[in-house]
Amino acid sequence: MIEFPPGLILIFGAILVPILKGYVRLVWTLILPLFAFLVILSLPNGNLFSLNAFGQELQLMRVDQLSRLFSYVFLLASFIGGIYSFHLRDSIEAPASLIYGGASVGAVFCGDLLSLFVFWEITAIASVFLILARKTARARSSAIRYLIIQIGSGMLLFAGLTIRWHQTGNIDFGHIGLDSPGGLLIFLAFGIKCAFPLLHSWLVDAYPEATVTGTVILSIFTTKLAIYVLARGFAGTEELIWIGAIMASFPIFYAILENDLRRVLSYSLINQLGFMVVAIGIGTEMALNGAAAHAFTHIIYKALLLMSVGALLYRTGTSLGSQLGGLFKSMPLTAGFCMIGAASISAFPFFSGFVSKAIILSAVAHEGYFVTWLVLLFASAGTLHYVGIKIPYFAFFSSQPGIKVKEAPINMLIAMALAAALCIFIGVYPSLLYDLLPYPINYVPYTASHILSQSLLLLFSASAFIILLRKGIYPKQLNSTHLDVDWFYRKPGRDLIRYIFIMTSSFYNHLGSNLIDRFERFVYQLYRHHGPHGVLARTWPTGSMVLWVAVLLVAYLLFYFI
Amino acid sequence: MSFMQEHLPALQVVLPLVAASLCALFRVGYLSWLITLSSSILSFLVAVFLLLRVLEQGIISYEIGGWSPPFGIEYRVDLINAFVLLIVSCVSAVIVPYTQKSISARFGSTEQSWFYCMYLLVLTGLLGVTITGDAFNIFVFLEISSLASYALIAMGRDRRGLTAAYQYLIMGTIGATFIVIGIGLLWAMTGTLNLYDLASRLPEIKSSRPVLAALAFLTVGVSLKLALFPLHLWLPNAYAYGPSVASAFLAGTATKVSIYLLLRFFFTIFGGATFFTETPLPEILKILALIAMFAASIVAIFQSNIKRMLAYSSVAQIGFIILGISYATETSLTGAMTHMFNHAIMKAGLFLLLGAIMFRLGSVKIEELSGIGRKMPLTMAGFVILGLSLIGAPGTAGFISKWYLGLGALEQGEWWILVLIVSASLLTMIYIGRVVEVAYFREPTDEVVQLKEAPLEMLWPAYLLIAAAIYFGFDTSFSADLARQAAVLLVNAVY
Amino acid sequence: MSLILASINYWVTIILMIGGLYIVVAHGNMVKKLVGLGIFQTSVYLLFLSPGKILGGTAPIISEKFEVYSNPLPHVLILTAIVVGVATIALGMALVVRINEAYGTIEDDEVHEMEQE
Amino acid sequence: MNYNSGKPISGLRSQIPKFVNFQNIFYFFCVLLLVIDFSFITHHETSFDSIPFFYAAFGFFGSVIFVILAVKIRKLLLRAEDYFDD
Repeated sequence: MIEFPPGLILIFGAILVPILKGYVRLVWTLILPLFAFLVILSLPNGNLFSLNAFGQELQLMRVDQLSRLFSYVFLLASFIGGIYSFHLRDSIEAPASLIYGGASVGAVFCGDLLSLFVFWEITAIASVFLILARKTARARSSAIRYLIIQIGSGMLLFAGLTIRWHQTGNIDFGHIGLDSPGGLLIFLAFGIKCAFPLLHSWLVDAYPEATVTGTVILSIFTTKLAIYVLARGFAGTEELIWIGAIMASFPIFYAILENDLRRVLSYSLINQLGFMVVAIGIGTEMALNGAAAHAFTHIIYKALLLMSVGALLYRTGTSLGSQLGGLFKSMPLTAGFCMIGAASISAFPFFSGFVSKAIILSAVAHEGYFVTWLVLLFASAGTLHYVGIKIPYFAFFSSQPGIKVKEAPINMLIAMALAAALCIFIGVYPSLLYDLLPYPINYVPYTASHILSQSLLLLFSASAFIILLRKGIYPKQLNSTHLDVDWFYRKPGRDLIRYIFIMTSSFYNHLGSNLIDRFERFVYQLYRHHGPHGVLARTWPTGSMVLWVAVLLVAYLLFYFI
Repeated sequence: MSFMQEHLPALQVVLPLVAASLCALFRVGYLSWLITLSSSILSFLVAVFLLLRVLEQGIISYEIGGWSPPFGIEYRVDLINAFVLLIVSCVSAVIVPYTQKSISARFGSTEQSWFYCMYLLVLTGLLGVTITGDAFNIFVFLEISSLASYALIAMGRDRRGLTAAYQYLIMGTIGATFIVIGIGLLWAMTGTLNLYDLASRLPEIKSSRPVLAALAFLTVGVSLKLALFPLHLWLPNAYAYGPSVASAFLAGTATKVSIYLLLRFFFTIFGGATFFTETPLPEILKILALIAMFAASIVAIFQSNIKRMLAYSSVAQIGFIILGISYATETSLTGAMTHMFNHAIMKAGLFLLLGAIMFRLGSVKIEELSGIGRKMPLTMAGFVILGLSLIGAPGTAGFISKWYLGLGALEQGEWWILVLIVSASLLTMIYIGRVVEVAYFREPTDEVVQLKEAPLEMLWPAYLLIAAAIYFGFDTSFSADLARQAAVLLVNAVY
Repeated sequence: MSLILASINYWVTIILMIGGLYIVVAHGNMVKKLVGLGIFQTSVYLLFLSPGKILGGTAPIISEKFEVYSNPLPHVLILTAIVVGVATIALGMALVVRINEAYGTIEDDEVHEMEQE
Repeated sequence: MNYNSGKPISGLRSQIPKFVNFQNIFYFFCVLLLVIDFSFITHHETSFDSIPFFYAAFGFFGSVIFVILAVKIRKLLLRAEDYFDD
């Protein structure tokens, strides 16, 4: 048994990655999550490792069922991601993904807010490299927006935890609640990472701009880490139900309109998070089980979907729905895996999404939130449209002449196969997942009623798709931008910031000279012989500095004497 | 040995002074370097011994020439200046091994000797200002270090170094003269120049006009020396166009010593934290500090010369320190002093790394650095780590100091200051991020492709500082705890 | 009027101080700036020296004939300060010579313009 | 606005013959499920999901409304592809 924060295994292991090449690198990147997994498996529950730093006792290894579950799925996803990114030759992405994964695992085991903050920031910084590594101008500016928002979230967390520490005298990470300003700030910090409505734009802005593997890795960690911390700190917070319901419903409109399939999947990510957020808001044991289970299955099928779209992008160079199509013949395996992912996210019976989403829906219905229940049902039907049907249809089946490509590389296929197998396996044997859940559960997903109602919902929703498509009502795939909240900071906000920057810097540059200008005019009245080109108008710094000295001296004298 | 121990305070200043004259005497480049190296390391050791002795037995008072204070000049070492002595001598000792490579590449043997002579004189002056307990002595040492640093800056590669040095000279002299005027007024009112004697006599006449005028002159003079907004205009050019070694050394030490002076004048002489609550000074300082934090950071973002960018960043960081001082509580002063220490480490390290880039590439223009991360991986990796520390990323030294500064603000219930600290750190992130982005995510230019990694002699001193920046991010028992003890002394005006 | 005469030394100090600073601000010629700086520093010498002079006092050599001595301390201090001042001016002049070599002018606005290019 | 009009859906026509059988099976399943739902199964998640054909109707009409709404919303949100680029 090793009492050592398991996240650090990945973080330190990542240092070696740039040196390694080829299969050695592959083996190393696979051994690290595997080893960390075995370490966690061997750990007993409890607070196992504390560290004195910053004058605080930091709990770096709080092991319980909830943290175990999230760490397992993070490591699993890291493992699959490692296989998927085998073809990479650059020395930034692979270590960045490992550090990112390690930090996420580290964050999951944090028993206090300060160490959580540390790992929180590492995830932000490590992840931005996955976007920057795309090396396009769009990705670059998107990455900067992403980083600012992510770090901003970290800063809010930090501010919240300091205030909280100041009030309560400890920084333990337990239930937090919204009833104090510190708690509110922390809630906001978590909310940014969780892509709460209005705070979500970074996600749909940045994820589609990342590299092929980068988007897969990004989709795994940040948001699910946010789900984990929300479940820890804000379980049972009523507001979350409404936030979650909005999250589950509004992205489906964007997702159906968007052309870039990776952006579609980013919106669907928010929609799926909505289900989990609702469950956390309800906060009963069953609901929290549902949130955790859904996070687990969601990570895998969302990674699978992004991997298949990533494979398309890798082979064809585009992920735009309007330019893809008809690829079923050239990439049959990828198409098959994509459809398994699509079936999972649409929660077809016997796919992983079904067994987790059913818990959430039952929990919502059980607590009597009927409106929320209807919204979630509506969102489920929507999910089928924009992911379950739209992605496979536009990528593989709608005809598009002229694209002849090879099947995805073998490492990508293996990674997708693994994820697809898991999707089906969990769907068929849900008890495997249920045993891992934080609270005891005796939920039976496969009752005739469940299967039938879900099948009806999906089939009739699909028939609506067919009819609408035939009538031509179904929205066309357009090369376009659909406005989202980020408009506020990318148009007026950006102009405002530019304006402020220009004003500040010019104000700053001319402050000295303007003052001297005024002074010169004043002096000109007194001493005519200085002439119109008086030396006082000159901007050379010594003059203005000395003037500042005099001004400050007078100011201080006045202040002191008064 | 006991003789040595007894004369440690004098040795602290005399060692580099003698070494400086030796350099001037021999005028052989390499020999001068050896002299500089050995005397720097020795004075670092002396500073360590002094600190240990202070921790062990409290304040050390040393009478120069056997004339007893307040008539003779007294050197007095307490925890506060022992801490600063350590910062200054430590930064100097780390930088000297680095200098040989970069200086010998540019200067002939004789010029090298003069360089080292000036370097040692700066060191002498700074150590002298810190250790002395005599007000007029402060002025003399201040001018020794300033004059030598004007000469150092004028040795830059760029002709703009000359005008920068000239500006610095005018401003520095005015600043020093203001300090003398302040000291003169205090002397006229109390008849003593000994700082501690002054401190015991001043409370009776604290609100008389000459004393207040003296305070104003001292404040402005010291603000000029420490480059507090808006009196910082000399600093960017001086740091940008001087030799990299000089920038690193001055950025790490000179402003820190001026901050020490500010602390000494405000807290020791004018009676600790109570003085702060009685005057409008904290408000003025706080506003200036906040403007410095933001205005300088924003200007830094727009700089194309990275040395200039870092220089503006220094102005911003000084803002952070002054912000901590303006609260005058134990926690905030701990933050300010820790930041003094950490900033010395970080900025010196950053300038050293930039010097290495300058050495290889001949330029530190941001657009000419594209792709340099691939060609000089160690240098740029170091830059990133120190940059993170400058931003205040947790796990680095910069985080600790901002943590205490934030706490200091919170203790006063001013949580919005916390928000401002955080947003200023975000601005820091932007300008560091610009460099990182250019260095790692752009294709290398033709010049960059031919580069080699910086020579080892230049890298290891920088990495020593990087290691320190990380180490003090985790183990605060040295930096922050010592700073806290010093802060207690300052707040209660114990001397 | 008597108020002014009684503290004439301070008035002279203030005038010199302001005059010196004004020259530094107003003159673009670098040598003239240094001259201004010199005048400014001189004012400080006066500030220190004048209170040390006691009317009727003599040099502080202890003797039975005299009872009133001038304070020797300011003279010592100002001697040091003059040395510092001389060094400053000398260094400043050296810099001006070098600037003249590098830029061909010592008018600060012209130098500034050349730097902007 | 200079976005392309996108790929027409007309390509579907050529594929439909292949789908004919499949579609019939699909519709057959829909009807079969409806029958099963109506005759054998009772739902009790909430008070109103036992209304006959609740899930089928919700799925179908929900989707139709959702798509029509989305098309309406698009009019508000649609911008050229390079809208944010300078």
